[in-house]
Amino acid sequence: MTAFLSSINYNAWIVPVLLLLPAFGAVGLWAHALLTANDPADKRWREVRVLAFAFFLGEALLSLGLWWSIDTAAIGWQAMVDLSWIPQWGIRFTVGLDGISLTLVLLTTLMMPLAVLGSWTSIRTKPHAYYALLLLLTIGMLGVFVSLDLVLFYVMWEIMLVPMYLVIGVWGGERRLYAAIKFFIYTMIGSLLMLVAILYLGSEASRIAGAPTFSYDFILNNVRLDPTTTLWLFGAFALAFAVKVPMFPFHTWLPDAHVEAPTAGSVILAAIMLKMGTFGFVRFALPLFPSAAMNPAVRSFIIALAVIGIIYGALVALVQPDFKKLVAYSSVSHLGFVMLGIFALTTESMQGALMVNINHGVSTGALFLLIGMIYERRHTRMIADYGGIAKVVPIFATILTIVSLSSIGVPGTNGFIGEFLVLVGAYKTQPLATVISATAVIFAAAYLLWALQRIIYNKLDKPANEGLKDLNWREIGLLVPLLIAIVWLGVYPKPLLDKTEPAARRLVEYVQTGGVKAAVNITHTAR
Amino acid sequence: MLVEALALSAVLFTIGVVGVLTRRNAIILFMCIELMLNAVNLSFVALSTLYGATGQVFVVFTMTVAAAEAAVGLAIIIAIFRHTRSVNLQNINLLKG
Amino acid sequence: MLANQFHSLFYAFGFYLFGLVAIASAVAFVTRKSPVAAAMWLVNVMFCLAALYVMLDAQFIAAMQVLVYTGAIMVVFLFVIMLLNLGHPSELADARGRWGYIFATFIGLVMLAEVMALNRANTIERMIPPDLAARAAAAAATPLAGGIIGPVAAPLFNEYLLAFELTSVLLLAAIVGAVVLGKRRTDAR
Amino acid sequence: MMHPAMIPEGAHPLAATVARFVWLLPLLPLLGFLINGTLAMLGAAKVGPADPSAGHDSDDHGHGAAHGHDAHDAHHAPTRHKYAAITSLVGPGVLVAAFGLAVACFFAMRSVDMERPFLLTLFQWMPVGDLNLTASFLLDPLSMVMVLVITGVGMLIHIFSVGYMQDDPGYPRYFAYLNLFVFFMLVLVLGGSYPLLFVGWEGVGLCSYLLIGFWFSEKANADAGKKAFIVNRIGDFGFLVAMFLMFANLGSLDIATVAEKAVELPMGGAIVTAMALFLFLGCTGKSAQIPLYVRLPDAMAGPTPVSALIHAATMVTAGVYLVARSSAIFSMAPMAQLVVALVGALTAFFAATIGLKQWDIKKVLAYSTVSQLGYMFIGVGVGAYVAGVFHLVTHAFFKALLFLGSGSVIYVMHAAYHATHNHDDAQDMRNMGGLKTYMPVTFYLMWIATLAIAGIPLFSGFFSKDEILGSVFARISHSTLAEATLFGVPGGTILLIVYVLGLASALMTAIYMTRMMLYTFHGPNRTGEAERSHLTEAPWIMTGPLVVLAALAAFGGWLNVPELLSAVGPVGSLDHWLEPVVGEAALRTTLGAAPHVTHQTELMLVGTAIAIAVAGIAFALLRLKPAALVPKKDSPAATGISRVLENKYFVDEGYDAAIVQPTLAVSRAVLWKGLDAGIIDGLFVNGSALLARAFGWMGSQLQTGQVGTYAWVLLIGVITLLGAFTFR
Repeated sequence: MTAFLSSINYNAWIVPVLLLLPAFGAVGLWAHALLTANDPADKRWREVRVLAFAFFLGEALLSLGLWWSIDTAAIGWQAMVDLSWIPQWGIRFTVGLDGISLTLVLLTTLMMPLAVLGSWTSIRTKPHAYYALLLLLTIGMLGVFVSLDLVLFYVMWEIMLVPMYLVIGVWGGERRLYAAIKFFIYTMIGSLLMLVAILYLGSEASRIAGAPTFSYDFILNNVRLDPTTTLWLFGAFALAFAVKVPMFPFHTWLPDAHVEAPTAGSVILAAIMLKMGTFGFVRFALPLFPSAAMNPAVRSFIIALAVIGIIYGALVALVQPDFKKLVAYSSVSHLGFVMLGIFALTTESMQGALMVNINHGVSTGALFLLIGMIYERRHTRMIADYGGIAKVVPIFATILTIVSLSSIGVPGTNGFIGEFLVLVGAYKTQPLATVISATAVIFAAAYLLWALQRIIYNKLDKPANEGLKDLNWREIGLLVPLLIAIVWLGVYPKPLLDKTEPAARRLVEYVQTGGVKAAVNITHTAR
Repeated sequence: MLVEALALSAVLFTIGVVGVLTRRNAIILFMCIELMLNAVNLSFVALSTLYGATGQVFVVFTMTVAAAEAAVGLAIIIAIFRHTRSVNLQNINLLKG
Repeated sequence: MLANQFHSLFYAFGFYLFGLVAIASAVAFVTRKSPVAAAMWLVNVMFCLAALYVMLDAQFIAAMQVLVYTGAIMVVFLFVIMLLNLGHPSELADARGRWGYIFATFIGLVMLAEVMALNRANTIERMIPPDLAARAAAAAATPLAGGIIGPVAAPLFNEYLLAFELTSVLLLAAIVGAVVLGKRRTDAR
Repeated sequence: MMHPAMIPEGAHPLAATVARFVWLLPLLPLLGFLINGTLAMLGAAKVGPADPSAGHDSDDHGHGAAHGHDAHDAHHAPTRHKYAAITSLVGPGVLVAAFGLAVACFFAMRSVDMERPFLLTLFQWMPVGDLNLTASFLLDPLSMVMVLVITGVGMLIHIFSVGYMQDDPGYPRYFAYLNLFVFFMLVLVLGGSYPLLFVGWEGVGLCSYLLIGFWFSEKANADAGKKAFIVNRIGDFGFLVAMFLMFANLGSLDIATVAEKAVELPMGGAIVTAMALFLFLGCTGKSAQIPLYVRLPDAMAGPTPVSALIHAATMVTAGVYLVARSSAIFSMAPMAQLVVALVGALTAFFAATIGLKQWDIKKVLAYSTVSQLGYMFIGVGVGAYVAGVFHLVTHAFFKALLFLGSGSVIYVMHAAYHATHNHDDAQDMRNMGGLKTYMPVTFYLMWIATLAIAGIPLFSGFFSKDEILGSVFARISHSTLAEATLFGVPGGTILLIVYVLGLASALMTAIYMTRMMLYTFHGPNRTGEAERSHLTEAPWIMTGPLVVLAALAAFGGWLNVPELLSAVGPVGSLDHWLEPVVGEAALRTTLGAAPHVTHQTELMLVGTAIAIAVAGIAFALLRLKPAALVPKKDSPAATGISRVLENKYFVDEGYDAAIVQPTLAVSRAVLWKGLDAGIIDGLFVNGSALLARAFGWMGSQLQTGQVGTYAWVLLIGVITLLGAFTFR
């Protein structure tokens, strides 16, 4: 397979193509909208969703090659493309992949078609705009994962915001405007600080390099700042990413955004967009400011926030009447594990953190898909309105049980691997924080099983629930890949772990030694 | 005599301002503004003794402006009056924010 | 320029006389209840100013003052007052009450004080360009080509020709505005 | 699953034998689960229309619901599930095959010297940093014994279930869960590393959740299942922390390496004790000891064979197995061992007292299980691992027999009530009575089990229980435990307390078991005239396994005969069998010398044990008058002590009030409403929005539309400007 891929020089063109294909998709949809302006709405709707799905599927298939073509063991960026973008300010279009971003890119490209399939029948108003926005969203998300130029990264970071704001704002639930605006402003405030930090870094790099440059490699290898500025810059980056993670005090946008977003919106939000924050920490905050990350005060503060996030998220999820809000708060708890894993700075915990990233994407994505499906039938998200529907919709109940078990982290499913690695790895450097976070294992079981029981078990007493229809073949086909991922990653996660192992180990060593060791081993030599 | 002229212009100007602030009748308001303009003209003329006649040219201009302003202003007052039967500024607040 | 003026006592007396009368009538103008009385006092102020202009060698301006300001603008004002039958002072209890007056005058005094401070703080001396005396002398030397009007008319039609034309456009606009606003709406509004 | 590593030379002798197919053991039940699972889905599921929200037709009241409702309220003649035949073959068949393979492995193991455990690496599971975990199976005498018990007893219970659950519409789903349970139990027992053991550990918890809540349409059953899983998770939290300690301090999680490295740690040191205590916290969760035993009695909400398999024979013994498996760690931490023994004794005594006053036949057995588990923990706690495991095996036999026997009784009672549409409680002893005339076979078999559990000589219970008490007594003077102290109390006195508590609970065991037999089988029948005609013996498919179990219960003692009664059979065969696994750790506790007790003290010990058993039975026979009993619906509410015991010391209500409700209240009022919605959302987010609007409002106040105001503002601007110039 790698031979075939290198024969077509796959690495050279894949990343730009992955970024451009959605753009063409959007244009295609726009053209379709114009051409079929006067066709009956229903026909147009059916055609456009098939067209959109074709683009997303193409994107996914194209990206599969990455799994073989990217050699994550090698030092330096893979599939790198470096073009000049705005010469006057020295901003270049540099993109590249390594072990960490590979897994997240694949998660994005593979989750998008499933998200689109998930909202196959629920989105009927203005479908063209809807799918075009999802395509733009893909560009933004992929861009963030692959960009190696700080300004390019910031641009992609902002591109990602707008479509999601519109998706929530236009196709959302009742309080969608409040949720959309809150989501937008929350992230915007954070990222503005980051912009200031980027500009400062850029000026510093330009001073050293003579010519203006924002290249990530150059800054990583050459820019050495005094401790206080590093702390400030780290703080700016950390705040922007903390909002996105979301970490404890900055998380209140998540439940609203999730509850009000349409199915595909909340699936993408949960599965991919929450990973932006943690990816940002791993790619930018930690490597660029190792001394700040190793600073005991900063580190224990962030770990404390992570632990609070874990326990707080789980406890608040326990009492949510709305199932989607419950899953949203559980996301806060899961991502608290990721932050604990990252800042424990051991190879196992970092690997575990990256693993939880992927698992959370799979299991919470599946949970939201399922909620979307039952919402389409019953039009309510309140747990109290359900009850005893296992007899009426057995397939739905079985899949929901399996996915909930994966989310709880029962061994044999993917959830366990991630959390176990994080906790085992984190115990060595943060014993107390780990033990407290381990209690979240109990709360996770409590809130999810209690919700599960109130929905599918108990007496079937509400007449509205009796007429429910079970999942159709499309929905089952959509969930099967996720179930396979849950079981495969739970039983045999070795392939995925091998992919992320080199990058994670090098990152931890780099940060542990406070960046003193030649940065060369994390990226190839400065240009 | 320059200083006295300027002082006089300042006093007149102040009186004009006080008039604008206190009176509520639109027309008297306009007249106060005319008074303020005159005060300015006076200072122009006074200073033109120092700097040559350009000051006086400006006075000409201010006069034309004053005339235009008065014309339009009064037209507006008439329109308002026809509408509200009074020129008391107190109750003309359609532009309330 | 008019350097040849001699500062006789008479001149100063005249200046102060007209100054005080102007101030008194201005004060009266502000405090009158009826607009007609107020208008009359304002006319008086304008006349005093015209006199002062003459004493400051700005004869043309004085003439214009009387002609344009007093003659035209004040007449229009009076005309409008009469037209709208605002003469009777009763319904014009427009004073804002004791408190408003005091505060307004206080603000006025504050402003006055500031302006005075500006005047006295030798700003004027600093404003006077050093070569003023020379320029004044030169100007004086040249004979009064256009008579009294010359010094005013020359710049008006040389450097400020454009401005002059623009004023005509302004006046045209004002006329059109006044006519449109003043016209009684025929359609039922 | 990669093909198991090819057999390199110098490998374990077992590698050549049939034992190399050990990975097939868990695979068979997994296959059973998959087959039955698909059958269950095919039977129940009906795929929905392409467009789910098209026309919400709630008129056809989803008659599909009919096929799923449970046996309890099936009014018309119960219909057998259409795939029942296939499941009846696959379900038990898979277990029979597994048992066969297990026996084959057993004989292979007997013929080979088992110095080193046979480690079969399947594939690399988590190769991360210096924790390269491999999924490997560990076959050694200890796991062999457990495998035999699980597959043997499991097979019998599967066969019994074919009869018991035959009319249940969820028949294939039931066998799917049962097979899945056996799969996870085998993974637990064969697991080569602690995380793999943990997979089985939680998997078993999951299956108990599914099986207890099998008839999920009843809220009580679903609640019981949820409670079981969450209490299990609390135990698993302890296990997890123990694993972190191991990895952080010993650097590895493989059972073999951990055992080697643990010995190098300081004896009785903080790390080892912490490891042992956390492991024990895990065991209390799984094997229902004092703090976390509350889930077991509620677990009786599941079908009776489930209670037999999970809550008598296999799952609950996982804790005992774990302690035996990590005997190296426990032997290094005498204080922890004292804790284990003390908790075991307290649980035994405490549960026995509750058992005295229970009316539901399954609740009596449940508390008896908790009590007997206490015994096992006493055994492994004091370092007599062989005694603990021996009691585990014998307990599996007679407790399974008791549960299945009660299952037959309930089945018959239910059938009777069903026939006459009577909604009385089919599990309450007050509605039974005098069943020996209707169910003679079950009656005799249940008596054998009762005698065994009471500890009557020559029955299996006597041998195992006596050996535990004997080993406690032997270690009072000469062992590391004696020297260790717990909360300032010297080890010796604690062991004495343990011994006394053990004797007391043995007495109470005899009493409540005989009480159960009297109220169920002896005295007048209280079921009711109409139902009496329907009371018949359970079908052969159910009583067959009972007979086998009765034989095992009766002659189980033969497995490990003490030399005192060497006449009965080969002395201490189980001792020799388990010696390579637990021998070294046991010797460490008894300071190197095998625990010897003078001849007459041993005679005295055996004597007291027999006296206690006989006294208990006699006391019950004399004191209790089954004739005086009245059917449940009109029996008076209990008062005083019996009310407290009947409501199990109100422990459940206590937990609920002390822990569950406060956490819910706190998280709802303080965390969610207070902090989240209140402070963060209310104050910061919406607060800042409000602030912006407030400024906007102030600005707008300026625009009053009054010309005057504008003049003022203008003027103030002028003045400030002038001021700036003047004071510059």
